[in-house]
Amino acid sequence: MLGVMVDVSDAETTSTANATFRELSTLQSFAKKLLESGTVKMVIGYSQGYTSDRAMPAFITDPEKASSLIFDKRCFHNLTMYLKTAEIKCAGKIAIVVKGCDAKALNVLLLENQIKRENLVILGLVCIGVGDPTLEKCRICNVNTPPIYDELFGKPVPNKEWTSATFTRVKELEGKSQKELWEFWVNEFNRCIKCYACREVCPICTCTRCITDKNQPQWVPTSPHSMGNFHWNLTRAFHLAGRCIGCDECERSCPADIPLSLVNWKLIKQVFEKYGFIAGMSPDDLPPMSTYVEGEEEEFIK
Amino acid sequence: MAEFKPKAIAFICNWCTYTGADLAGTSRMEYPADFRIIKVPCTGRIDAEFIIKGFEQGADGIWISGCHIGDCHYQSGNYFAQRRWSIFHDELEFLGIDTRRLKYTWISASEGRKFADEATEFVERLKELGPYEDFDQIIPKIEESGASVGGDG
Amino acid sequence: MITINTNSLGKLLESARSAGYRFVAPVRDGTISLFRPVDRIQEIALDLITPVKSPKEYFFSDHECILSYKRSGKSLIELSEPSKEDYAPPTVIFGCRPCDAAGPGIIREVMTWDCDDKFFLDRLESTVIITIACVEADEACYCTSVDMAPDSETGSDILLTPSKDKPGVQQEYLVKAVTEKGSRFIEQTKGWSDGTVNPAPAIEGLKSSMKPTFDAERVRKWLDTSFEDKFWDTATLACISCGTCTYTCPTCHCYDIIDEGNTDGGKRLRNWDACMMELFTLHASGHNPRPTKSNRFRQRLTHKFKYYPDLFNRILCTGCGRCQRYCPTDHALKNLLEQIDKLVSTESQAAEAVDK
Amino acid sequence: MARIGVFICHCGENIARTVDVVSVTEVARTWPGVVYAEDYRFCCSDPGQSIIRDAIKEHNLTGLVISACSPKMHEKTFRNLAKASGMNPYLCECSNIREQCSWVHHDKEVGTEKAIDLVRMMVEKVRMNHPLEPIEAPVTKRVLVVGAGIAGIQASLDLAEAGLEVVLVERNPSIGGHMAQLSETFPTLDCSMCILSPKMSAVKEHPDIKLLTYSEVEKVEGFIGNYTVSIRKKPRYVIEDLCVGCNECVTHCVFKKPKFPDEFNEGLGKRKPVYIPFPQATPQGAFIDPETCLQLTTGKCKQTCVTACPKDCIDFEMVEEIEEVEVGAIILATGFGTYKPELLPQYGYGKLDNVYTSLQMERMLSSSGPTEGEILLKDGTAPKTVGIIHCAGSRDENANIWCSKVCCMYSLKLAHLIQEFSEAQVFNFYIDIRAAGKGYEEFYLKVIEENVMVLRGRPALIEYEEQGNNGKGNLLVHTEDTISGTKLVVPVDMVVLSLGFEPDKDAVQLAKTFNISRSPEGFFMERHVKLAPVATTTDGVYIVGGCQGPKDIPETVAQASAAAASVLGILSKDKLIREPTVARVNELNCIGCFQCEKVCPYSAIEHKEIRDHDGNLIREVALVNDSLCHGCGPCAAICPSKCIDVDGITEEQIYSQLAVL
Repeated sequence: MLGVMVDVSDAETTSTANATFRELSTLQSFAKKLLESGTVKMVIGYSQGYTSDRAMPAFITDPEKASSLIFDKRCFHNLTMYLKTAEIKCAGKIAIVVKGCDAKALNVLLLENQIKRENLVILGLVCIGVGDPTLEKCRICNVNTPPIYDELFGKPVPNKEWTSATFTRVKELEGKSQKELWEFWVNEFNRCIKCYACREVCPICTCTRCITDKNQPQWVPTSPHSMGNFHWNLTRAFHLAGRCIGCDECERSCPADIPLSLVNWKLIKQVFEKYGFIAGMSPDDLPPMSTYVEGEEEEFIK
Repeated sequence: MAEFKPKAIAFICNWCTYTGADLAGTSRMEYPADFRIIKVPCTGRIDAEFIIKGFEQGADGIWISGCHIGDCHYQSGNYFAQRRWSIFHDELEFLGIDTRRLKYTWISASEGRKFADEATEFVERLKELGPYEDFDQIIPKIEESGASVGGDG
Repeated sequence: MITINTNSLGKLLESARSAGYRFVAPVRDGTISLFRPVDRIQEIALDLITPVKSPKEYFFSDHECILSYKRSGKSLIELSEPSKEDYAPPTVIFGCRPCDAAGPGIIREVMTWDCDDKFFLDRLESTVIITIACVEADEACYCTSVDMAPDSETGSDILLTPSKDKPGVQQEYLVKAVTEKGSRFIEQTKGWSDGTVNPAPAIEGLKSSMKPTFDAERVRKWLDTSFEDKFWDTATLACISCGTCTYTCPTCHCYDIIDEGNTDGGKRLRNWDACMMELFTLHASGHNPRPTKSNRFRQRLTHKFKYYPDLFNRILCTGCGRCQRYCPTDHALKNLLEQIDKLVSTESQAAEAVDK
Repeated sequence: MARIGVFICHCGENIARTVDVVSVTEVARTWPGVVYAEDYRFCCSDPGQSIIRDAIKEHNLTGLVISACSPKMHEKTFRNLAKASGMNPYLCECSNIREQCSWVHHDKEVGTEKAIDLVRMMVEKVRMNHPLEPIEAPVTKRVLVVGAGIAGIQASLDLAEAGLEVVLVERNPSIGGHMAQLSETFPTLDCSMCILSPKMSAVKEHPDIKLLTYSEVEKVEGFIGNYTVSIRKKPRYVIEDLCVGCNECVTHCVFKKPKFPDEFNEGLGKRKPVYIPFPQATPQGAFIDPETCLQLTTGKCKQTCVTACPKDCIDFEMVEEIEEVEVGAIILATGFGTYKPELLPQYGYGKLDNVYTSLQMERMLSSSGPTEGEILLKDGTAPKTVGIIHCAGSRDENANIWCSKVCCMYSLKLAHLIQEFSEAQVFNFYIDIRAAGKGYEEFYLKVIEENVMVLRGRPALIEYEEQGNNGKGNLLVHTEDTISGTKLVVPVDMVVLSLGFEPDKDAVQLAKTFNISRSPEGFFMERHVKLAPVATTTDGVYIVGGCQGPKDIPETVAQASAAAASVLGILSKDKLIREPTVARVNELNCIGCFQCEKVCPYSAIEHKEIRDHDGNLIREVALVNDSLCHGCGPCAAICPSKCIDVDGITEEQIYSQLAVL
């Protein structure tokens, strides 16, 4: 029995979720079968949160509790972040519920040797967007049907292709002057309290010892002063260059409401425009920071 | 007022640009003294952290230079460096860093003249831009008590 | 007792500022609010249940210099300490809720325990806390479960009690000087009062509707015997090990001391630290006594509801609800406490049944 | 606590002129951890070194900073000194206050201020240095020599004589290179082929030399002591081991007459598709040119050569082969090209009859050449006058700026030979005569005495005169005698253009393949122009002869032997000591994402499994293979949690240098 599942099996929740996701009962019964047959030790999915209008991650080991799984517009969470935690790493074979964007993270984790495919049953959901109003990442989603799954729930929809016109939010900011950008970001980052929710919630931030926690030498100042905040937020993003899959969980988790995803999407945009690369589309694509094309030359280097 | 003397750093690779800088010396080419060289084996070794730390140490400008594409002593180090700087540069620009203070060149072991010329251009450019006041404002000062009393200090 | 109308709060601000106080109040920044120094009353936003960070940071800063050092000569170091004028200017914190106002007083226990923390105490002394009693709460609020109430006076120097039991309306606040410091402040800055009233208007709606959701004493007893309970392992899986709950908490007070500088000089800083982070207890040897989330979450809960009460006879929690409100996964103390409470009552019912 | 010694070198006046070395020393004494600081006139000298040695011992130093010339000059010297004085050599660093300070700044105040910073940065770096132990790697006792001209031949013979196996690769069907084309050699007038051919056959016969002609190096992997080289062997279509060079195939080729320009004779003669490049060709066998052979180009030929061959050695089915060899060191003797005379339209090469290149003249003078040693005009008569134009395409801003060093001497030699073997009067048009070398000036004087006319001035134009003084057409050389200052028009029957050296046409590709640099003019670049003239920046790769720059035969042979000696020095050991400045992994924090593996140019990152006591796999981490790692560092830069660091240039060493900025 799992603690988090206490008190959250009310029928009302289930019916709300059913209204938005028609395959829910199929998902629930599939999860139940996986647990009953012993194929997996645990199913990670979504359940009703403690707060009435929130959903929360659920870690189900009891087949009877599979009916508490939900999926609806409140299921923002990228559950693949739990795969890096010590508790899940030693949990044996598990099943995990993923939306398309979450599934991209799985591809990156596979590419970077962080998960073993054979230890994972991927329950892919066809997702047409979460959030109310629908989130920006969902508006430009190119993976409504996940790029990797073992079992798909929902009728596949054709995925949209990205173009450079995709990145409108980043482009709005790019139009600003250097001075305006500097003031904008210093002001935004100043609210940072170094809680590292952005890092912890990120499925791709898999380091067990983050660079900011390394103090010989201390590249990133740990203090939440302007300099420390600027440095941390810059480094956090840059380490995701060519790796960030754009789930925007960092921004959602940030208690200080810093538009972190903008920084990430700028990287996603540059990597896409310069190298035609989208992270997480396949577990075999070499990330652009780890490869090159013979003879390529950048104009800005003279 | 005394003339502004920029504080600047050059990260240069041991095989090409450092040797080129030596050649500028052997050839007695004069260039401004307002930057300090940190020798690295390869531009591929230069971490993005070095750049940020440079600014945090009060640098007005940072210069990165290595072997020409195709001439890397380690075969491909500068290719990776090139991609890293390309993306990092864009990111810095997006975050409002004054990217005119960053300079990237490829200078071979035989290009002593180019080294001296680029060094001169670099320092002249920084003199024109003046002190990097934007960044300076976020650097905590030792002399100030610096106690942040709540808020966003 | 004196009163003040919503419209006269600007006068209060001006009198405080002209008396030399920095005036700190919740300010809206995007979708959130934060306690910030304000110049004008229009900057203040009291509409959100809580600013993200509690006013704790005005007593115990998220990063503060505790000394600075400079090399003078080959092997001599010059030390200097921050001056009280710099780190503890006279300050009014306005618009606290009772849960936030209570925080500093609770931390004071530990800040004066084995030695006096001068930074904290000096600031406590130079700060006047003006609290507004609550007429609204959200699902995360649970002050009544931790010996507090929507109109608790604990920690406040002055308590403003609204006249109407409704949020977002014109109010006539009853002004009560809770402490000597509060009376002195009223004395010093008078001129903003809108009259006197006797007795106080009563706000009972929220007080009566907010029932305790767990029994803190019962939980404490369970904690005495349940260090190794497997409850911890399963109940904490959703935690992501970030510092949001501790950093927004009005009573968490752990810190880290670091040096920032180079061979020529630098500063010794005291920065907030969070027990929910994996590295919090990592030893130099590589051993970590709290390697798992369950260990860490157990520590946080037990510290607040057992160790602190054992030592200081006071729960280290004011029920402000931030840990749930800002938790990225909606996973927080309150719900674990409720689960424990339920566990205890089920167990005792079972025990009783056996006895019968 | 660090105990650092700082030495500030005056370098005579080289540093002291622009850097106030005394005050730099005084400032250094005030820094924490500096227990000893001294300035000295020449730190690299014997007395300088003994002062440093004494200080290391007396003050029990844990770090040493020598502020002097570039570390490229003397870092090794001072590290060896440290080692000899009982200190780990990697605790010693050089700060460059000469090439990068005193020589580039003229203001003493500026120079001093900068020098103080440079010394300080190095002191801070040294504070973070830790002792490193050299890495041992196995050695393959075999050498690859690329190019079998005189340079490659000499190096191969020296190495083989010393007992090493040699793989000698030549891209042409025969070895010999340019030297085989020459008639006589200056200044002694030895017959070139007479002194070369014994060496050519010695190479062929030597049991320890494996000769691969008509082959090219495709790929080089590995590092000093352990290179793996892929060699592409192009098909000769004649089985080399069987062919005895009887010439039957050539005689019976379907082409009855030689039709194609003969490369060896610089186009002066003709050859058939099947041919023996020259009489002394080694290997001596025939060879079929796939570009001109009827069978190979069209597939339709009577193959008379096949039937004519008494030993059945012609095989049109022969295909390209890739041979892999393991070697410990590489000597590049890939030679040079010559300036293209077509680029000098004013001299009319290719347009006017009787304008020849110097190499063509060498062939004409050769007794085995196309004219069997006779100097003949196009019409078959002997010239009465010959003009030799020095510096054709050399020392010219519009052509090659450099002096090719050998042209003066060979032009004088050609003048001598032409006058000796014909009736002609020779005019040499020169800019300067550069006759530096043993017996060279004497040779020049001798040639003058032989009444060769030498005229100082670069000819501007050569034109054809329909009716010359012979009653037939001749060439007019328009020039200026810069000694008398008069403009001259010299009528001659024949002109020889003395062309200079250029980098070989394949130099760019070769430099890439062997990972070495090139100088601005395109020749291969030596590690140090004075002190390491045959080494390159890639350990274990050497350059000799014309590929490094213009030079004459004795100099080429000297370089070849020098490189051979260097290689012998390396390969005489059973283990090779490698610089320990390699990457290392912090296994505790490595998460095994292997981004490092993807950016490593040397495939030096391996996977290491961490297992618990029961042998269960816990995780995988990166592991650096010391003998493959070159310490370049992209791995460290890409590692997100900074679990890879590079010894010798660690994060802390960089950080500490930044921290004193």
